Amino acid sequence: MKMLINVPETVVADALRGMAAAHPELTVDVERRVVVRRDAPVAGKVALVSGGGSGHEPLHAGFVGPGMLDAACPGEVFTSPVPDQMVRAAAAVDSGAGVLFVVKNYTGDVLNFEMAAELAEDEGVRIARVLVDDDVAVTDSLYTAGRRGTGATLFVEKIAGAATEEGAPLERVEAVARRVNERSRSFGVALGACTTPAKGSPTFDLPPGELELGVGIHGEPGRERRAMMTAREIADVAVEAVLDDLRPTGPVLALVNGMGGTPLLELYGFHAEVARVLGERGVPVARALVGNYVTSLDMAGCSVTLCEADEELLRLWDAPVRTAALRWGL
Amino acid sequence: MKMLINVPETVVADALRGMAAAHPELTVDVERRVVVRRDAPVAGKVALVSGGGSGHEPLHAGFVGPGMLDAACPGEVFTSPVPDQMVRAAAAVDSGAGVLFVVKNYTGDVLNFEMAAELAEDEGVRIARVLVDDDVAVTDSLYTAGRRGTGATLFVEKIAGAATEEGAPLERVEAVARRVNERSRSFGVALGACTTPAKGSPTFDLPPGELELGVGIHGEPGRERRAMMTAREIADVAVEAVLDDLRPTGPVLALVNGMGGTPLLELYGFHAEVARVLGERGVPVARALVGNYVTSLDMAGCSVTLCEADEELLRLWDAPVRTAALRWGL
Amino acid sequence: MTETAGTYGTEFFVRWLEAVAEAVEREADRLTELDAAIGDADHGANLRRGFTAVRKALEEEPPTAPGAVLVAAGKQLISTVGGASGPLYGTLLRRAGKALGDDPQVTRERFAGALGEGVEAVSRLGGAAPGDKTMLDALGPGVEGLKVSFSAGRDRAGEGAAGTVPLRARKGRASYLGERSAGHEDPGAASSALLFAALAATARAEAADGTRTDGEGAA
Amino acid sequence: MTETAGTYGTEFFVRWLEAVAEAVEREADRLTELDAAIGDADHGANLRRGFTAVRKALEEEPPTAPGAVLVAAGKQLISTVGGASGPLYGTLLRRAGKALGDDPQVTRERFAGALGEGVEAVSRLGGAAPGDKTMLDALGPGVEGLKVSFSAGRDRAGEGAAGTVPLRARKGRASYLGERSAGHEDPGAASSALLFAALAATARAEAADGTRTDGEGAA
Ligand SMILES: Nc1ncnc2c1ncn2[C@@H]1O[C@H](COP(=O)(O)OP(=O)(O)O)[C@@H](O)[C@H]1O
Ligand SMILES: Nc1ncnc2c1ncn2[C@@H]1O[C@H](COP(=O)(O)OP(=O)(O)O)[C@@H](O)[C@H]1O
Ligand SMILES: [Mg+2]
Ligand SMILES: [Mg+2]
Ligand SMILES: [Mg+2]
Ligand SMILES: [Mg+2]
Repeated sequence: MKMLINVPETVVADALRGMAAAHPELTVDVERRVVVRRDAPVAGKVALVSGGGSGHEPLHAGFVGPGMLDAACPGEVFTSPVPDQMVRAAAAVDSGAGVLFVVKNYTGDVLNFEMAAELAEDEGVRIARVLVDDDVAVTDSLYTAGRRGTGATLFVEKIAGAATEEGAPLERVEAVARRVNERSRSFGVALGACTTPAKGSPTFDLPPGELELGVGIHGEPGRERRAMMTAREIADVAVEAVLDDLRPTGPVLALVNGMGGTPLLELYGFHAEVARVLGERGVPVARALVGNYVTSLDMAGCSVTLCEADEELLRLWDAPVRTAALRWGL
Repeated sequence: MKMLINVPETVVADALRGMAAAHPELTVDVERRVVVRRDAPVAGKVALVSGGGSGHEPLHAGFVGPGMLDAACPGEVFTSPVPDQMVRAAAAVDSGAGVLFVVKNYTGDVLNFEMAAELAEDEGVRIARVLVDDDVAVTDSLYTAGRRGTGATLFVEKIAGAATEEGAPLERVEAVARRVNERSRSFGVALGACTTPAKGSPTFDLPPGELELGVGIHGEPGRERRAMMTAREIADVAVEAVLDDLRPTGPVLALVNGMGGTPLLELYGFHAEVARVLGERGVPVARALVGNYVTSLDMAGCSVTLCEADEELLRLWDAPVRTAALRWGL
Repeated sequence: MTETAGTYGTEFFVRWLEAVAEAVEREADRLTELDAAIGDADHGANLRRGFTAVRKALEEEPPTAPGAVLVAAGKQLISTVGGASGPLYGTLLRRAGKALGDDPQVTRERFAGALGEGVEAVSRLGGAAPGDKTMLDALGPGVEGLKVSFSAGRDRAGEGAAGTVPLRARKGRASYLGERSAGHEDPGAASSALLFAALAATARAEAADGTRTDGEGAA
Repeated sequence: MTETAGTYGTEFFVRWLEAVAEAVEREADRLTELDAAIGDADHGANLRRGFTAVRKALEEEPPTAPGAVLVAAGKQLISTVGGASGPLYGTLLRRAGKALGDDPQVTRERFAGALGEGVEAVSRLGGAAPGDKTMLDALGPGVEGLKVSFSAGRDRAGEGAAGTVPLRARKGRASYLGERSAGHEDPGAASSALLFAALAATARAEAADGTRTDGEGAA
């Protein structure tokens, strides 16, 4: 697989240089790998900080800005960032109102954010933490590291970000973030593997005529390999997997997310099938978002994330946001 | 190559159903393949209509909305739309102030829009037309169908759209659109071919270790095949090809565009190199946009488009826009 | 319907277009492959979509004269194909149909003349000339051959299509490839050859039916 | 620096970590391949980045006691590796280093005890137990072996790593695969085995230098 890169070792630094050049509204510390909204710290506002391995763009740095994240800490490709990054980010964005870390549930992210929280608290920053674990493909949490954090991260960051802009105190922001996570579930499908710069070839072998059900966003194989399916069939499987776990009683936010290598044309066609299943199951869609938001490099495939909405969550979802990748109302 | 589709024959209709489901702010006629902003016709406003083959999403339907297109006409994948679509679109959006067709310079698009213009004029709609032909890889226009329309289409549609919102009459909108096109040039590179639903396999064979320079956005091979290059080297070639033709004397708008299959991480890294070359050549970047905007299905690769800006063009570029894929200030 | 020896009526033209539709169906993948090499891999799908619509339209509203058959078919192609080939083939048939007027029966020579007007219209619309590696390189020779016989039309069109292989394209998408377009048959020329092959086959079948006396059946 | 027979000083631990860095460099692709099979294809790159930083730090600011060497190395790993293995290996070394205090010379047995504390800290931090198919499955046996001899440490760690092949992962990314994680060696266990192999090799080289008298050189 060919990549549009210089050398694998500088991929993340190069991308940060590019972000710095493209987005004057962000402060990008290329050396230390911290992306901060330019006007941080915002007086009196709780700050939202996230981060994780690179390769999921626009997540997280593409979501830094008014109404969403105050800072993002990109790690190496598919490797969680190191504590120093989060400590530095927290120091840069804390106005005194405290910082919420949004952490996707992977061992590496959990451990590194945990160490960072300790160090930041030593420096006098109040830290709260929310774990995102929405992926229903990982079921048996007794025998696993627990459900993975995937598409719901976008919902958590958008909605918690809106809460910080409304002036909610740290505990409230944390509670809202946790509520979003608890009400969100995802399921992912791969039609092809992705290629990491370090490995330079696809992370797994997926023969023509087969797909992987229940994949995450790190190029790992899924829970099950099946004969290739139509968009209609994939939507049936993915949406039912999510609904069987979530059992929403009201309208949902829907994210039909591309893994990076699937054309938008196909994603919209897939969304039509997702909307159809939801209609058949009597689940109203309050808001829908279709696009490449939580990606896995150039992986072909998609995921479906549903979040059971309520009035407060919808209001916060609709609130203005201005970031590189998500923008409305501002 | 596996695709997230039902059957090749319904790909475009399926995507339009998905757009209809995801975007209540658009009126989507799935049967007749016309996407119109819901509040059209806007009284007294010149209307902007574009269209072209599908497979370039978000272009064009993703650019329908206040500040940009009034309607888009998606054809089959890589096949220009038929005149009936543009006639219907023009009728739906014309407020009496006339309609500007934005046409990418491909034989099929030119012929079909030409026929549509005749038919629409027969129905009493004033039609003007601007051809976008920005691709410097097609040089010898005596021996070709002329330069292709690629990335500059986004600049033309955004800026002309802003002009229509300001109340400019048809002639002025047409003149602005033409000016944007005349001041814009692009160059595209493929690291891999794309797979069309109709063919089901890559449109050309690109061995590992090689790339294609000077490609368009329809899966056609480029002008030249070369040994694989680094992002740095590709930026040198692409930017110099554009600058040698454009020779800007002032600041530029820069679009670093992904072809669909290249991760955003890599695109930002590439943008860093583009910004570097421009710096070395003394060309200031007034505004930059990085992302997948004018794509070629799942093609791996990128293009660089530069538009020599002036005060008016910058003002119109910065004017509010609210579409599925491009949004700011609204 | 009575038929005059050496002339062709509505039915014949309908059968011809049905034969084209079948040929396009059969050859769609090859046409798309040819287009993949120097274009955008859609020519087969484009024409299949178009001629399926043509067939359906002719069944649903059967025209009553050869000219009307061609005009209806041309309109369908314009309304359903898109791309470069839609307006071009649509114009070819519409123009040829208009040239035939309302005549219920036309001779081969008359049809060749009408098709020649269609080819000229295609050339004007697309701005291409012979040798530019387009459908014109099969259409032009095909019409010349048709003046002699159906089978000559088929042969000359086929030779014309084959003759596009070494050419460098100057029109359409293939022109973007410059020198790299040489060495491949032009997809539009290949489909034009199918038009003439289907025409010869239709005439031959007609002759075999015993309704023809102009010897085409043996060609 | 004077060395007491049967004890190991600052230099020894620096040489050990250099040997680990070399082994990681050499085996990085294999570690990444193992991680590609059941994880996310970065373990080799992660450790290479980490141990390159360790080596640089030890060169630039040479610590003056075995414990300080390990603490400095652990901090570097935490600050540069990321992922799961960064905090875990970082904690392993920091904790072992702290257990050694400021002592300028330590025995193998003492080091095994300190490393044992490190392994416990790793287990607490990551919540994994033996048999979960993680680095612990090599670290635990490795420490047990080390209590006997350097070479036993190497052998037991290697066996532990090999023993992860049939296991089903219950921690880390590999656990997402469920049953499909069985049949592959755990990358972290494989790298842990490298740690003990490098330790045995360092001890052997030391013995060959004639500075050692505890017979490890022959193991
Ligand atoms: N200007 C032109 N004049 C005549 N024929 C043309 C012209 N441009 C293209 N063609 C024909 O159209 C064919 C391509 O048709 P098709 O693939 O259906 O459309 P598109 O090129 O828009 O994808 C070419 O092979 C060529 O024969
Ligand atoms: N909870 C845990 N306890 C102990 N070791 C673990 C745990 N989780 C993962 N590991 C180890 O970490 C290794 C993976 O490290 P690495 O690939 O560098 O990090 P990541 O999994 O974040 O990509 C696994 O092979 C396993 O040995
Ligand atoms: Mg990792
Ligand atoms: Mg086409
Ligand atoms: Mg074509
Ligand atoms: Mg890993």
